[in-house]
Amino acid sequence: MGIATATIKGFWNLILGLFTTGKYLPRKSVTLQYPDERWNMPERSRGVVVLLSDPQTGELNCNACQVCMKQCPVHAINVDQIKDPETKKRYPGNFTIDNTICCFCGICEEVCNFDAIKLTGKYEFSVFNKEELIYNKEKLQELGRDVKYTPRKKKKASDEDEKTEKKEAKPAEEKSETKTAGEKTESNPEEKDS
Amino acid sequence: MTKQEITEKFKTRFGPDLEVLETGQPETYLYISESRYHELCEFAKNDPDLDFDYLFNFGGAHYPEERFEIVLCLSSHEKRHNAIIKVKLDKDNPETVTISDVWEAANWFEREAMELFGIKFKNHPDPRPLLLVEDWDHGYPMRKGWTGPDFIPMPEE
Amino acid sequence: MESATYGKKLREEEFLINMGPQHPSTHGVLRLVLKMEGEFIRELTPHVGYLHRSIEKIAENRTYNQFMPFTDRIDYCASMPSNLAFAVAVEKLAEMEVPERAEYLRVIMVELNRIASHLIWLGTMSLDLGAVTPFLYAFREREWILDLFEMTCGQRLTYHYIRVGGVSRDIPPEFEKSCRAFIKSFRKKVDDYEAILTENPIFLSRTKGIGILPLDLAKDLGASGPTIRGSNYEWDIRKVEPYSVYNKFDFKIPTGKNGDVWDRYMVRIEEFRQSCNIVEQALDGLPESDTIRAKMKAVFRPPAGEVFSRIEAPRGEMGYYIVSAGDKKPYRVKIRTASYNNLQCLGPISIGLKIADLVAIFGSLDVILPEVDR
Amino acid sequence: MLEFDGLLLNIYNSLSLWFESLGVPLIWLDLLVMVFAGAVILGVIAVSVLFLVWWERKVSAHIQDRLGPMRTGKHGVLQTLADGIKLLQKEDIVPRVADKKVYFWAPVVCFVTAYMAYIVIPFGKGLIARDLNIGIFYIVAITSFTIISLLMAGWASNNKYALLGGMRSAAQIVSYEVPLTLAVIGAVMLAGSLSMVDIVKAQGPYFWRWYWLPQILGFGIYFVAATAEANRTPFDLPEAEQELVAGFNVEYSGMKFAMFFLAEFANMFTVSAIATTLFLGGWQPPLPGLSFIPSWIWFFGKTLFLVFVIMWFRWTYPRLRVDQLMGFAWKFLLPLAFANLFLTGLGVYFFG
Repeated sequence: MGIATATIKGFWNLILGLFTTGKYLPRKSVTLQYPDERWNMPERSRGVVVLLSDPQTGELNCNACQVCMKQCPVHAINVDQIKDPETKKRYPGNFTIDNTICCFCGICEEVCNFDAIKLTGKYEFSVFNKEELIYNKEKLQELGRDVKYTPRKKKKASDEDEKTEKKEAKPAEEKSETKTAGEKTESNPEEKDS
Repeated sequence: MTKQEITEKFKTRFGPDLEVLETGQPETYLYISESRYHELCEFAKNDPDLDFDYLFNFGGAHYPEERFEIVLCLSSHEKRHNAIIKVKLDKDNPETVTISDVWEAANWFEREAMELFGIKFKNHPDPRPLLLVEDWDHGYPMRKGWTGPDFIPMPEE
Repeated sequence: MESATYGKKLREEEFLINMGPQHPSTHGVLRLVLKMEGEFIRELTPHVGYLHRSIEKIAENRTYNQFMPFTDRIDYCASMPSNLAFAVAVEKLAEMEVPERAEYLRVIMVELNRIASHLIWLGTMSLDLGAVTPFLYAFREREWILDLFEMTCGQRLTYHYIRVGGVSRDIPPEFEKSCRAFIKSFRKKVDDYEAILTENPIFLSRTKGIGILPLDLAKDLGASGPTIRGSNYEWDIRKVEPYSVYNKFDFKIPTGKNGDVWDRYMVRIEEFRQSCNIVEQALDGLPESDTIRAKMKAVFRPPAGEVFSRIEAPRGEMGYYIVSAGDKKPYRVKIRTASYNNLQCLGPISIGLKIADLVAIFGSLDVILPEVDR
Repeated sequence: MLEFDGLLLNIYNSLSLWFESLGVPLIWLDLLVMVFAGAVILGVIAVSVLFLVWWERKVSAHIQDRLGPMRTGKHGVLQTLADGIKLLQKEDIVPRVADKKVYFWAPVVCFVTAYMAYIVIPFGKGLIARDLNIGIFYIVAITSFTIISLLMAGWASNNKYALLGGMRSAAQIVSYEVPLTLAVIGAVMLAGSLSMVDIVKAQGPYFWRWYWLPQILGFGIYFVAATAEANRTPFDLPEAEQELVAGFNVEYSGMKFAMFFLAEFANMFTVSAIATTLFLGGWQPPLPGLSFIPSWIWFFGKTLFLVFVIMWFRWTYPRLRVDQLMGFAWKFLLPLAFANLFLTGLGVYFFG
């Protein structure tokens, strides 16, 4: 009798499998038709790195402290520091990010004290020539032109100069408060189940 | 067994060849002389109180001025205690015996240490390279001070 | 072509077959040299190292914080546990207190990542056995988990979320609702997977009694995680040496009976449910607090010394042995990964079986190659 | 209105009258008709395969909560055509160590056998290329040729994976041929004829009189064995993707690969069409009142339903192992098929 019950049980389970897959047959698809439809990137997305500019003046926030360059785990960032002899202000002479080796870890954004660098939700940056992936200052500024950000507290101007290494500390806490990853996030995932 | 008990157990058996390392860690740290290394491994595995049947981790380390080291992280499935056994090896010609006859798991670990550190394991059943490319000829990459193609050491400040 | 002479005995020979590095079912770049006699495997030699990136050497040339993104790449299907393993080791070394909220967040993320990792395993294993649909179903559910991760830390694969001393960011406000909804729907999905596979006679015949891993061998080879639990041994670091806040949660350690492919399958299926329980408990008990990362000096220098620590990653135990010279970068990092030892089980248990069984066994061991090669 | 039955016969009759009046021997007309039928069948195969490939992709996609091809044409209906054109353009690679002649002929043999089987399939009332009086016997004979082509492909590629795939397919198809034939015999005994048309006619237009009911066992055996014959999951061992990469056709590229692909889908259609003919009443409507719908629509509807079930199998089940596959054929299906044959014989003797 064992064989008969086993056969019937096996047969039943085969049918059950068919029903399970058949159940999904009439359901709505969960995929997106990519180039036509796109998903909203969450606020915190870590994509292409850009340089932020002051919305009023249009100048780069970066003062070439080189913290990001030193902290970058893959040495993808290269910054030249230029000091204006008159105003004593520092600014980046050349700022390149090598996107071929950038690992989008977000450390540069975290260590930056001046809201100068940010990882954005951009993810399409394929090119035909590898060299085009090395972004220079102009390109980074251009990309960061319309990126919205919440400026953090201004530091005392005197602080800024020596603050090369001391950053690191104020990493996450401040940011999570300022950036309320609100509306822009994923379309409600619950809908997918229906 | 507690840390003290494990240390005592090893000490009574190996006495002078053993050097206990005082660390703040909850695990036992021991140095054993190279000559009694294999014996200690067998003892650690077969002694019913110690019962280290699980070679959890095994690796080399290089201290260029002093020595090579191999480090065994042992664990016991039944007794649920751990110990770290370390062996000092000669700095110029690191050589020891294999323990893959004690724990089968040591086989690949030793192969790895062999090609990355250049530590020789006598009587190893299968001394082929494991991770590096077949025609690797740039020395032993995990040794301190090693340089090779495309290797960028961290900039010192 | 010369025709065979009549009456001449046909030549029989064992032949070598090179499975991988490019083969659909080697899950990456494993190369197996098989000595075959017809369909039977007589000898099996794994060749690894195609993904060797010398992460241990990289670690010696990076600060502790800089090395964190590299841990993502050790096991890229389960980056959160890889992060956690390193963070736990460094915290043990530096005797650091982690804020409780961060610990809870870590548990939530790691358990969600365990589900995601097991989903990849489920998909690829059923794909290896010829069932394509569970693969797509598994990735459908995994997508939701990745959405959760993305809204928290901004990445879908290499999270770099768990840091030394805590986590990088707090969860966004909508996380909890979405996460609970996911857990609720996922429990039903697990039943679906079971309906397709568990009792299916074809699946049973392919997995029951195949690739039996004896407990002695598993212990000797250092197998861990679901591989050793499938061989009927209750061994889970979350229970044995509770790290983080795992001692506060109530969960079971599923074990198999015989150690065959089916047992390892059932262990992981059951772990889906247990992980769901843990995530729900962690969400319930999530303490309200603003600190999610311990205060650290600007340049983090742990005291000189050495440390040994391990956690339960989805594939088994992931452990670190770190030697610190009191410098800002580690002196030596030895990474112990679960797949490294689990892969060694493949040879002994698949000799004498067929090539189709090898594929099933390899799928059930859930080996991921970047973890082996590091 | 949409029936071709009388129409084709009328055309043939008037043509034969015209040929007679011209004094041309009728053999030429028959030859002409044959060529015409051959061309039409080629068209049917091409269209049905194009459709089936698209349909398979759609079925799999929707089972898996996807959409499948969506770009070429509405819902991607032209996707297969685009793929076919792409395959046509592809470089035809022949491995240096391959046995060139055999390598070349294997896909041809494979496709020709699949093609030849279509000749005796009654697509509708009067829509049959050649109503052989040994129709079903002919099909059983012809489909066996597939083994040779797969074996040829596996051997000639000079690739170990391909060889394993070829050997597996030979073993598999030979084994499943036996229960398949025995299951077919059950229906043949009930109908008392080997002609496909006669078998259909013997079943009559009432769906409970079709042979699936008295031959429920035979139908099941036939369907399982046919799935194996068509190399479909759970019996797709010869091309087991995850074990043998692609099995016998691993070295094939371009149009040769397309021919194997074409043949696979053509075979799937053939086995479903035979199942429809033998067990589901062929072109006949389930009730006489429904005969206002043209017969070929009934035929294609039933066949496509069976094809859908085969596809459904594929996207649900894992694959069997090679020894289990053989064991299943010889230890389970074969005794069952004999039992079925015996019961049918008893039934025919007592009630027939």
